[in-house]
Amino acid sequence: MNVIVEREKGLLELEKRIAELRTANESQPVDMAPEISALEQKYQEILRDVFGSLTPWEKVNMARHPGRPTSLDYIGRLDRFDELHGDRHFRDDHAVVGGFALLHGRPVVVIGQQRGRDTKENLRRNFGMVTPEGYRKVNRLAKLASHLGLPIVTFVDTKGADPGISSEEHAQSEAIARCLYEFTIARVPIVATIVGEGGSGGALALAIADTVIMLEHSVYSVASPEGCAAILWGDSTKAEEAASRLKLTAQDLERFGIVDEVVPEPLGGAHRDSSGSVTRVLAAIDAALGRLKALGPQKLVEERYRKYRRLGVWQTERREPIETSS
Amino acid sequence: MNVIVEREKGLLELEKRIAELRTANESQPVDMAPEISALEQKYQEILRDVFGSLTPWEKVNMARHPGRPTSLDYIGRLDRFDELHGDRHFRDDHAVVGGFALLHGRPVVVIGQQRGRDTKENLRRNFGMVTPEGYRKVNRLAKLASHLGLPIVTFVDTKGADPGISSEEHAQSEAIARCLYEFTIARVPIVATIVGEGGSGGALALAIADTVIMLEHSVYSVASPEGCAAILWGDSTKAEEAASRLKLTAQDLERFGIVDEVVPEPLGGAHRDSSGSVTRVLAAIDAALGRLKALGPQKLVEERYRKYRRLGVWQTERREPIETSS
Amino acid sequence: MPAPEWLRIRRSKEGGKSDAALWSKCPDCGDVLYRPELAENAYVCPKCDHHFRMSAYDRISTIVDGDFVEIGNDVLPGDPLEWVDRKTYPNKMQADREKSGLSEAVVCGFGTIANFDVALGVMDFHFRGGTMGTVVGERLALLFEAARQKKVPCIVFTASGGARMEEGMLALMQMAKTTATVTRFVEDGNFFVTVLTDPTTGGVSASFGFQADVIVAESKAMIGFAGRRVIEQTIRQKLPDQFQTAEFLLEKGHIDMVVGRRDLKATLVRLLEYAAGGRRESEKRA
Amino acid sequence: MPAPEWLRIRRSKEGGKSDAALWSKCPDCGDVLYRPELAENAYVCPKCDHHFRMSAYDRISTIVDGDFVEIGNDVLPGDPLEWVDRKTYPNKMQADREKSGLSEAVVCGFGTIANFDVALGVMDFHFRGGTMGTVVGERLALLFEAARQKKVPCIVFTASGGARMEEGMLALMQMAKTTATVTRFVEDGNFFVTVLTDPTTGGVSASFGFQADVIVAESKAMIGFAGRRVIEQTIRQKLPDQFQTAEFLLEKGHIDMVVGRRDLKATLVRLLEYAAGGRRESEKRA
Ligand SMILES: [Zn+2]
Ligand SMILES: [Zn+2]
Repeated sequence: MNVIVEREKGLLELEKRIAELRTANESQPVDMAPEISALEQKYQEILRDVFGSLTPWEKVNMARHPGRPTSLDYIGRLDRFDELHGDRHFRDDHAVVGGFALLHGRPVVVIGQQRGRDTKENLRRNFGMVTPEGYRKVNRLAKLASHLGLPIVTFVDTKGADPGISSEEHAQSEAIARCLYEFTIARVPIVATIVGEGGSGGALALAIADTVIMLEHSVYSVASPEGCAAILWGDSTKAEEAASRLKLTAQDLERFGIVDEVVPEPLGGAHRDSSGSVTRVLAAIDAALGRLKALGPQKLVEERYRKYRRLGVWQTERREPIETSS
Repeated sequence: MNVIVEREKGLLELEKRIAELRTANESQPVDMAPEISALEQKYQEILRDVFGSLTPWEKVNMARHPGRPTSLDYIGRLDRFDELHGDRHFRDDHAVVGGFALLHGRPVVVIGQQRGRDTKENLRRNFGMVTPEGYRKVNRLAKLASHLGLPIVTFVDTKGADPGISSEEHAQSEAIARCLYEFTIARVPIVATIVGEGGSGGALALAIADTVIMLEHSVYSVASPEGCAAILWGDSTKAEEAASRLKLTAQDLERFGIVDEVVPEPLGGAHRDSSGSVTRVLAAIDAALGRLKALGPQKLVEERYRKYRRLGVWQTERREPIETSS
Repeated sequence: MPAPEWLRIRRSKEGGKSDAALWSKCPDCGDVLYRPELAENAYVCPKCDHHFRMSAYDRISTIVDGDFVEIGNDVLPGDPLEWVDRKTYPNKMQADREKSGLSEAVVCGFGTIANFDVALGVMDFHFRGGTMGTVVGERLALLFEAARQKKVPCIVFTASGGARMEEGMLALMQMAKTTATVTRFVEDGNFFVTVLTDPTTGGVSASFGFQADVIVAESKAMIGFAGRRVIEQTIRQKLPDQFQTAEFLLEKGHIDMVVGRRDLKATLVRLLEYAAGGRRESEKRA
Repeated sequence: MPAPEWLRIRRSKEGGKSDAALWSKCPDCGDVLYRPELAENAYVCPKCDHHFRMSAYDRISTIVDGDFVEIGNDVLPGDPLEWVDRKTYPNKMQADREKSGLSEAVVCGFGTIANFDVALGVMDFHFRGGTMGTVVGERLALLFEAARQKKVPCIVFTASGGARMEEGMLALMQMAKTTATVTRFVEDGNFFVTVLTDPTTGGVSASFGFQADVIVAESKAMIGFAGRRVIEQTIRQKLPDQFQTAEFLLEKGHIDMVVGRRDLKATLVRLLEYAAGGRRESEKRA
């Protein structure tokens, strides 16, 4: 059960009542405007109360909210999109959607992880869990972008890579490892946005980027909280505790230098103003691409190297900085 | 039924009789040496008569002879061989064998198509018909060779690429097309040897090379004679006729500039002196590698380009040579 | 290179010879269609969307903006194997030349698509089943070389039964020859698109057909390496209808997109726009 | 870089502390084995060939010719998440340090193998299950960078449960960091070999583990992306024993070869010879 969805139930009731009152008020002799206004104020108060500050676990639930804009909501708002399918070998994985697009008039290759909103769509999209074939599609599209000189724009939204039998049989490790390799050497700008849940290596495979953007209430984690709890304590029901420890919020990750930019969400989450949220994210991506535009391919790859080369926290007696020259 | 095997049956009988006589002669008072010698002369005459000049169809059967040295017979005679397996994604195709090797002390990457000699081995090797996974192994090993600066040595022996359902489902066309691409741009010397049957694109996938060697009675054809007869005349039993038209012998192909060197076989075929045949082929490969050694990677790729760029016979009014500069 | 011969594109004359030829029966829905109208509709059945096979010049006229400069049409077939079966190879070729109005199974040249300069190669199944012999290979090689010189995108429409038997190994070697010119073209950073049309098999699908940056297939086109009959003979059972169709390949991840003929030009224009944009951006960044 | 600390390789001390620790029971055949003898036999059961997990220093001593120059051992863990569950992260680390005699889950450095100079990284499952946190990533990054400078082949023995939870996203980022240094090393034309030992999963297999030129796996090692238990929970059934073993992966085409521990050094020497030969030939041709 999604804790955010649960909370919204009460609020939805209130919203409905206010709307009804407003309609009724129009055809009534007695003006109830002041009462309605008071109710609305109350509603806003509750909203702030409920959503004003979210715990990590609440953010995990926000990231998984069924109404939250998914990759296709962003892709659908691009000026144009021409989907390219398949890994060229074996299958077209619908948990990844990719192709050519125009973003604010700028030609790019866009790649997004896609979960479903209902059972049928979730089956088709494998709950956004990408198989090796999907990662090979990603790899292929990244190479194509590099070949044509087109920037790569990715949308990350996955609990993690598909952990099924056939994914193991088709070398999931190799598929992800090759994505990391390709994104590291791609000679074009890369902007990745964590739009929902960013789960472990399966998310990172699309997120080695020159600029990493994250929505305010998205999460990005070394493992899903459930997975972490199972690994550490042999008890996946302790997910909430794991979430609180993992430092998986956008704010934490910006502090660590893993995320470059956090895009704010409306009070109550991106789905309360999907259109506005999508607009803000696309504007942030466009701005990032604008900044990266000036860098030549060598400089771009070098800067990307420096960025990932220095990530981490450790103690050392050395005083010299880590060597990063090529 | 293999026409060469059929003919050998009579000869085998004669061979056996001569051997028996020779043994008997040792423990007998009457010396039959002159009679045995006459018989042997007769035997040599028959041998020349039967195998002295082979029709294209006879050569097809020679190339398919179950006793003919296969890729592993050559690989087994290298100074050393360390097999590398798999396409990294899906399967290890046993119709292709490849790995690091030392050939006359020279480190190389060797890749060979491998058919079986008996039913069990043929099932394991899929009759030497390579699947997409096999071609992806070839491609991967060619890239590895190029990366490490090791020459590529291939042995071609296949009726053709595997025509099964799953091969189509796994993009056989793409797998072969990618091999052609990789062998064209590989920055290391490539020597290919047609040791048995070279059937269509499935053979060519291992045979774009700086030097193409062919055994005297091997065949190399745009399609198997059976396939050609089926395509042109809707009747695969007309294979013998197709063989006679296709110009698939080493001698024809040398004339066309498709094959650079023909290695002679003993009278009656390579299998009548497997060890000697293998020795001669390996010596020819070594000599070719020695010649190619002097060329830098750019020159090598440029020469390879020129070679394949000019193949074909056509009429034109143009007087200038085909442009081949890079 | 010699000066290219300039050619105005022309509609092929097929179907204009007799009254009977004015009508075609749709193999899918059985409707009898008036050919001039069918031609206006890009040879797509207005009733059931069946895509008839198109001649090379018809195809070119539906794709390019106007003029088309043909190259390589002075490259003409020889008879390297001195092939004879029921007919000689030159006799077969003569018959196909008359039937199709083509000098070989591919037409290559330069034109513009929505003002984008492109190199265009179009195979024609009506000439020897679109098989690739020396001339097809040589013309395409000239096309890729010239496109590389001009730094323009190259689009090739395939339609082929594979390598041409009557030219033997010289036909097979055209896989190597076209690949050689494709690799140079592509490795230089140019954009290569193939449009696989019905049918595309064997030596064409297994060389440049599947070496493109973007692989488009026309709706319901039959595409594969081995021919359907060969596979059926091997496995001794009938294959499902869907097998080896463009739609099947899309699901199996082999191709980028399936496009109906009437959307094809618009799709190609968009692809050219992306590639041109990439080139523009790269040049700015370099 | 600061002057490296020179270290003589040393046998790890585990098993030398009490009488009971002098004996180990083989989990495969049940035989009770005398540890000093087991150590002499490279920790392979003489009866059933079971490969016991090896400590990093034991491994190094079976591979390098003699001296081993450790690098990166001055890189020591922090506690970026200020992690606490039943214990604090620093406390867990302290316990593992004492238990294993290691400062972290990987030992990196330079040595020779049959006189070939090599960079060598060896993970140790006894320290936090070989999980990759910042220190593992940083030490390996230093190794790849130094190997690139020296132009020597790099061999990494993996043994890992994946990313280390207690360092959160900073642990995950080590996949990116190691990849960054691997790409530079490999794209420069150097030779990279991984030896996957039992077990290798998650963030390690899905980064440098499967980015090598040649991927060797030790006999019967368990190798995969998702852990066995995770998959079983997902599909709600038990997996066959063979699943995710080195031998299974060989059949599935994921890895180049499966090698028994006693043949491992000889195999690595041969691989180094091929690569050295290639480099020699290339330099002659250049
Ligand atoms: Zn119709
Ligand atoms: Zn045992």
